[in-house]
Amino acid sequence: MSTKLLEVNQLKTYFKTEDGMVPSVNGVSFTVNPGETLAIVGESGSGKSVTSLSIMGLVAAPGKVVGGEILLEGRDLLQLSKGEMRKYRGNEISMIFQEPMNSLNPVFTIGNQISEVIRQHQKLSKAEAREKSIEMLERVGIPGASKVVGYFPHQLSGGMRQRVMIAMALACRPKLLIADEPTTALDVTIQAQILNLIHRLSKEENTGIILITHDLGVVAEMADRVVVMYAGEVVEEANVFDLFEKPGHPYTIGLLGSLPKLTEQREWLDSIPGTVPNMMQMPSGCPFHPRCPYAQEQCTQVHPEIQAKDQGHYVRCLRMEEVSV
Amino acid sequence: MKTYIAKSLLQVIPVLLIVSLIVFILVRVTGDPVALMLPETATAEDRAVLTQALGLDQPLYTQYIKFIGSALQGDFGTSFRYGESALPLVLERLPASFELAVAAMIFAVIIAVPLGVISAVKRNTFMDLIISSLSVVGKAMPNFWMGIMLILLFSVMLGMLPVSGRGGMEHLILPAFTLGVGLSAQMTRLIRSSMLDILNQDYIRTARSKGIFEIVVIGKHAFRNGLIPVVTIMSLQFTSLIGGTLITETVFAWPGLGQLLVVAVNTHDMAIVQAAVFVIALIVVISNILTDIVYRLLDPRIKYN
Amino acid sequence: GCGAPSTGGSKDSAASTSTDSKVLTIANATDIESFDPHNNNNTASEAVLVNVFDYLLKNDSQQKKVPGLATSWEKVNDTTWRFHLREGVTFHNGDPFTAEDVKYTIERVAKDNTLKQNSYFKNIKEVKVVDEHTADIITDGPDPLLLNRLSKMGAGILPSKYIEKNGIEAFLKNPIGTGPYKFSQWIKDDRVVLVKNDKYYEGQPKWDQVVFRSIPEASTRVSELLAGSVDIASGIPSTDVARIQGEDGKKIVKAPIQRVLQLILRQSQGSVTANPKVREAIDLAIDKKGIVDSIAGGAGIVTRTSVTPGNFGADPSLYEKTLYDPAKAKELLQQAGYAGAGPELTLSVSSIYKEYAEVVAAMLNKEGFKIKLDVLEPSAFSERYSSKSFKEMFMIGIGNSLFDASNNYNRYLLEEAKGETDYNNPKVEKLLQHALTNLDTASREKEYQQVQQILAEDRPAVYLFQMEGIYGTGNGVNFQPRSDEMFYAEDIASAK
Amino acid sequence: MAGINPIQALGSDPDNPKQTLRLSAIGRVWKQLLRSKTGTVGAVLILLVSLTALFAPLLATHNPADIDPLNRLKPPIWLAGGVSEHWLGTDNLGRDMWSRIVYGARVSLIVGIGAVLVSGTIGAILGLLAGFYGKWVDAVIMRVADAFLAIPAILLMLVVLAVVGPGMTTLIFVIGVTNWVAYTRVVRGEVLSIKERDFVKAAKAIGSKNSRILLKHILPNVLSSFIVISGMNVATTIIMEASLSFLGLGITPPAVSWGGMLSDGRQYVATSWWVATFPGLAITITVLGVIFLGDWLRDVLDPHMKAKE
Amino acid sequence: MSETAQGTPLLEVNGLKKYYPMKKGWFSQKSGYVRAVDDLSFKVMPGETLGIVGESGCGKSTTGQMITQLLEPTAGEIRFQGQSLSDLTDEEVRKVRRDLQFVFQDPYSSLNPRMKVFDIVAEPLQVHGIAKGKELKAEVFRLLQTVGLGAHLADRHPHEFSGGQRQRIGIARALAMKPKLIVCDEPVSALDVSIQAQILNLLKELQQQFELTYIFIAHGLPSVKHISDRIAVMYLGKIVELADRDELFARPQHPYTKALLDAVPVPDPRLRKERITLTGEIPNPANPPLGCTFHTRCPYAQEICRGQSPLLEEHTPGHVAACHFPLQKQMAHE
Ligand SMILES: Nc1ncnc2c1ncn2[C@@H]1O[C@H](COP(=O)(O)OP(=O)(O)OP(=O)(O)O)[C@@H](O)[C@H]1O
Ligand SMILES: Nc1ncnc2c1ncn2[C@@H]1O[C@H](COP(=O)(O)OP(=O)(O)OP(=O)(O)O)[C@@H](O)[C@H]1O
Ligand SMILES: [Mg+2]
Ligand SMILES: [Mg+2]
Repeated sequence: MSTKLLEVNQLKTYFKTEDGMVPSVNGVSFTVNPGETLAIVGESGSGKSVTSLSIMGLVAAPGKVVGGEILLEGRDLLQLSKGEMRKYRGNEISMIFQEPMNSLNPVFTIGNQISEVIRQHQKLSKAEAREKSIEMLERVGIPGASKVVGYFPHQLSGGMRQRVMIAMALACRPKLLIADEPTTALDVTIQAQILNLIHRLSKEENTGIILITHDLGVVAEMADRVVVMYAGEVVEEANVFDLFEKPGHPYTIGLLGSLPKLTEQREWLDSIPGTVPNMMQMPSGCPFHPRCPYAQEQCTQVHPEIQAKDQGHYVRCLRMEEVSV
Repeated sequence: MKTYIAKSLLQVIPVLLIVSLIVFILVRVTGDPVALMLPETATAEDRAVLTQALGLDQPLYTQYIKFIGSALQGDFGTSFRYGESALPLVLERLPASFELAVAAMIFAVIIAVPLGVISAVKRNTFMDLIISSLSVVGKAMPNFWMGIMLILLFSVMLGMLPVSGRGGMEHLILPAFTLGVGLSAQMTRLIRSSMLDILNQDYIRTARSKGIFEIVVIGKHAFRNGLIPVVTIMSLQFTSLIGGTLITETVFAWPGLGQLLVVAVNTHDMAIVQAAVFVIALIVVISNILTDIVYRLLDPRIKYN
Repeated sequence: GCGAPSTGGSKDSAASTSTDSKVLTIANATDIESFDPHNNNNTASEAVLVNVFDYLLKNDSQQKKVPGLATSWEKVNDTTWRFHLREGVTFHNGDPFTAEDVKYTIERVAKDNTLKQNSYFKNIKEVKVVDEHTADIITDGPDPLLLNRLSKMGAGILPSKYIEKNGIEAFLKNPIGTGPYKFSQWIKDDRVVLVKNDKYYEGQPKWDQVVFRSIPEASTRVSELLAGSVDIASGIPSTDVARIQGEDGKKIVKAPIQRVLQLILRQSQGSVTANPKVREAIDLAIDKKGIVDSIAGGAGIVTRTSVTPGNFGADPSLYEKTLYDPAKAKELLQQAGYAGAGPELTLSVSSIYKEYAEVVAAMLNKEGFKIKLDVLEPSAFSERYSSKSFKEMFMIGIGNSLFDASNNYNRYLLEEAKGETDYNNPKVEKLLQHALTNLDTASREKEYQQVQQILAEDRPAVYLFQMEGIYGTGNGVNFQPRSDEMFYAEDIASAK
Repeated sequence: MAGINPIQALGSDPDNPKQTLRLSAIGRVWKQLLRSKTGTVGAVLILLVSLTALFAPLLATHNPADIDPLNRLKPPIWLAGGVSEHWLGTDNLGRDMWSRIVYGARVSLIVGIGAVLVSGTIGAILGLLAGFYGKWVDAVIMRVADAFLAIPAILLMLVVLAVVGPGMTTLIFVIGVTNWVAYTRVVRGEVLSIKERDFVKAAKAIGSKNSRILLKHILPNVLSSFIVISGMNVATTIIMEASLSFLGLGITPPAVSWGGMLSDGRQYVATSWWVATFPGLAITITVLGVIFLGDWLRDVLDPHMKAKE
Repeated sequence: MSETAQGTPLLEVNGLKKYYPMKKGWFSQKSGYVRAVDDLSFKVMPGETLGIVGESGCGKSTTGQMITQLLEPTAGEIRFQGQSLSDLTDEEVRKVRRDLQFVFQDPYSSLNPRMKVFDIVAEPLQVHGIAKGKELKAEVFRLLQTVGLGAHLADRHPHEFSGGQRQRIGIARALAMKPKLIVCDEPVSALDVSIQAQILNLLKELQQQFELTYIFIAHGLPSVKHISDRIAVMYLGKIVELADRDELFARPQHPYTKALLDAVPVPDPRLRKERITLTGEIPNPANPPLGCTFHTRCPYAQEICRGQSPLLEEHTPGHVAACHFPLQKQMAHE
């Protein structure tokens, strides 16, 4: 047995559309160790959310996981029956969704919604579950938790709602927590509180975390390792230091370059020209080539394989050697 | 709460005024009630006498003011047909109408909820198509056809239920079911579309991510939210049921408001028409208020905006 | 459910009648209008009320006047009739029946012009109480119809003392009469429940309870009958006859009723139907027998007069006769100058007779007419009817609650016909005017028969057929329908 | 339902990128129609009914007004007693059911769709105004709507028909006038939420006039709910014509309508089921078609649906 | 106020307030107000970019919408080119709107989903009768070109675009009337970094090209810093600090500004630090705390802060802050 908590191998998730099967996640692989935080970054639409939903077994109707393995402590989640998978969800693996307002059911109280997950996976009475809910709310730093359990979501601020989501996700001490853009749309002071919270909890419980975000600042702050996705594929994987210091893929470089920084003032930001390709009309060869400053003839022909650049640093680029910051 | 209800009840006044004006004009435009009250052999002189006796020879506005004045005191005049005071005649029918309306709504809900939910969950499948078609059939199937068929089957052939009339629970089943099927058609489609919206909401995904049973996801998280638009249609349907179930009432000889009203309309029994319309207007307003309250019970957000 | 009685229309009344309480359940298409016999204008109401209120004299099943609350009567002079009242009769509340009640009753309906029966009685000037059991009724002129009036709806005797004490409102809530059955309950548009009057002057009534249910839908009435929960169902559609007859123990009984379906034709200047040839062509083009046999399901009797047997003044030579000669109809049209395009006519009809009108229109069209069918909702029809604003032709079923030809023919009096048919035949006018006040029965009858012969040629109306009432009965009862459509519970025998 | 894969039927090749280029507008609509099963079914049904109405004289075997009282209530050909001359049997006056159904399609389609247009137009306009302007405009319109809910439709219809006189136009108008409240309520509700959306503010920001905002921005966005109610209302309308016929307010014979046929057949449901059942079936088929087509139309109007389904 | 800014301001805001009546309880009686914007005053010079930052719900959008006449102020005055906007008739307001444009926070919801991009961009031109027919077509294509969208995209619907492209459509629409002032309400928050960069570059480019003036609302501090000349920090409906960009970042005076700056994650794992987070209760705008509204979360709060609300004062030239204990003396900065 490996010590790996989660191992995703060649995951493929496709959407059935008018124009046939469209790949959304196309052969994604990565691993998460216990207590480790893995960040996934990448442009909008590159398949980050779909990857996490695939792990949760929650890909909705037109979408379907069509290949690969998702091993949680060696057990392939894709082989589980619906009932077995349900026992994992909310229990072994939990997820925090992006929009806190929309992710809580507006017509039930906070307490009701947290108790629900507790009672589903543990044999507790209503009162016990309520106690546990209050305890969880306290742990995520909500003042007056015993009152808040009786509140409805709309009575809470965005930051509080997001903490409720976290409380709910952590209620059954999951081994893996997936946080999909948990702080977008929150003000930085609150963002900081929430990220600290997640970080602390993961250390205390030795929870593995997959953190999906656009904010490279957050990545720098939180992640142990980083996966960069582009057009449904992993284009780079590295530990957080390597990624920021020695990015290997032109896309990663572009991403880092387009960040405005507080510490320096530039007239123009280096943005990546063009937009993410339409999944239905994927360019031939390397999907990034139309936007890539390093692109050559071969890039339009050959689809690159991911390869090791350094130890623990993988890049999917034909011209890996030539690329530099 | 009290002030809200008081305020909403104030709505009654404009509604009643509009209603009274429309009805007053309508009833008078349609024709001469005197002609209907007298036997076929009556003479012109007889008519003139009766017209005067009823005050129908006075100018319209005088009649209207008089009418409003007495209506405020609950006096809508005397029914031509029954020769009795109109309001009690109308109120007397309300229990029967309510009983039937409530039972019909219950049947409609019993039918529509599972069908609507299933067709939403199984969207665009064969099942969905079947349910859609069924609800159209339910809607297109005239009530009388359905009623008569039910009577033939359950009362005449099987002898399980009484044929017609009002009485115990067993009398209620067939007419309520007949009406319920028609109502459920629209409700099913509404539940379907509102459930479709809801099922795409993020909180449904959240619920699923907790590993709770799918039936809880649908039955608790989705349904409670999906119910909100359904309440609107239910209140509309309920009010239309109070006065508008003529055909079913006729087929099942159900002594409700519908029969009273239609006969009154047909015989230009103004007093009854006016009293009935006033009562129904009141019910419309009350049901608006109740709908509001139910909204607030279902959706805690409404309290605050 | 609340308020509805659990007795009566119970599931198996045949069984319940045979045991302790005898219940008769009758299903009608319409409910009664009121328990006020004076303020009531439909046969269905009278059919129920005759069991509660008695008349001074009543019609037997052959429409002969027989004693009711009056044991005998005589004409005092041309305007006064004297009635000797039955003694020992009490109202349901125990009050004795006296001449005061007669005075109160008859004067009320004669004087109060808001009452629906008033027009039938307003020629009565006053009622004089001669003594406690004798009353004189005085009319404002000679009235050959007085006895007819007194034996119809509107002459039901009311308890004067009770009403004077409690008021008419209270009376209507709890009506009392002298009849064999007492009021028990009235749920409007549902049922009227009567219970037997133990003190009835002719002895114990036959039934413990009589329930009149109002079931507007014909097929529901049939179903109730088939399910055994009513004993008699009226207004059975002809198409359901076979179904009922096929059922064990269920029977169909029929009787001609007072209603004759007819087309009334306008003869005003300039209207197409002013031409007698056109009117004759209309008559000849319609296959009345065919209509009776098909649409009416055999329940009708063709006739060329609207005064049917049982009514005063009937002319049997025109009864059960009909004309049908399409070839001749065509020819007549040609003679009338409609060689190419036939005459265009509007036929107005209330929606209740729509089927018949459609058939008639089709038959007329076949012989070259161009009929525009104008189907009206019943109240709109009534209104057009009373405002006399139909075009060439309308179809109507006219009844006769007075059992007298005058009731049929007064419409052809010059004054009355104005604007409706504009029928104008001086000879008919003279005959009708004379008959109005003619107290000599024999000559009066002749006059009406003469009128009938003339009208059959003049055709201000084309008679289609006399309608028949179709009733379904269960095996618990023995019911002979009457031409006046009354349900005298006392005349309905239990078959057990 | 239909086992054909529409994409294959069109001969499209998923590997050929040219195929995925934007189709022309008509082509897109057409393709979408074929793609949606219910849309196809709906279109076929409506086409059938419309063609029937159009070619009624060719399809009918008899004159629908021809009365033959002696051959009344003949059952359809497959039942005992059926005659080959009338394959769907005859009605209470011996008229040929098939021919009447065929001719009835004309009136019923016109009345059904016409009345829905009338009530939809009135209802939508009032709903738009009430929702958009709010305040007293809203109060007045909604109180009038409440009042209309309280007034029995039959009363309204009787009056208008009495005043204007019967006829198809009147009928359309009358049914239309009595049915608008549901539209108003739904449209108003939608407008209330749409007018808070940013694109309406954006339109204001660029200086659009209210009329333009209403017509260009709000109206198109309430269309889909509008279509949903309308589909069901076609059924309501056709059946309403039946109840009106029963009261003598419907289409006057010899014109034929399904509603009229239904009400004619009412008396014979227990004994001669076909008289009411065939027009009932015809109504069902039509409404099914309208609703399915409406579902599809809603999808077409919704630019989002281009990618979905 | 600011002495660095010379000449007549393009926009001047004085004592601007927006109170939303708050309905509470079951049946919506009025019970007080949400003070979404509470007494704002500032000036914007032509060609300048004023950034507004502050936490979610502090009244940034409300301010922007009042300036562009999309919301009616409860009180206060907005002068545009020296003219008070509250004096204008509806028709005049419609005309002024040509010069005052708004770019919405959510690029998707601000585009009518049922209109084609061409119609969306063409609408202002049609409404104001600026162009017709061929001219209109040419102008729309030019605008699309300006924001970097190809003419071939013109007949698509909004949902067929990426977030960045949608935001460009919104900008193209705002540009159509050649406005003088554009209020950008968090135009990049919903976008990912590489697209944010595109939009920020575009805005800057357009500013140079058309001499635009911006009010730039955001809560992403790096982007605000990148684009703004001066920055206002809002907290609970009030401006708590306003200064030149570099001055503000270098020497924040208000503790909230400081907290914001400290909380910004730095995209460099080597500089990873335990971020200082504020504690204390986040106040409810419907029921703001007495005294300084920030005192519930302020690490430096003293007795006076709880009782007395600080005034917006100029502590160093061109740098105003509302704090009883401005930080520049106590605090060291990076
Ligand atoms: N229901 C669906 N039908 C078709 N395609 C879908 C569906 N849901 C997602 N996709 C496609 O899958 C791809 C990946 O989407 P995903 O949501 O995972 O992106 P993401 O990386 O999470 O983007 P973001 O940063 O915007 O959240 C996108 O191209 C999207 O268009
Ligand atoms: N229509 C309204 N009715 C009542 N309160 C409102 C309304 N609109 C906004 N508010 C309140 O006004 C305050 C300021 O809102 P505003 O939208 O201006 O905030 P913001 O600074 O733009 O926030 P964000 O960063 O989340 O966009 C908030 O507390 C909000 O709840
Ligand atoms: Mg995502
Ligand atoms: Mg905002």
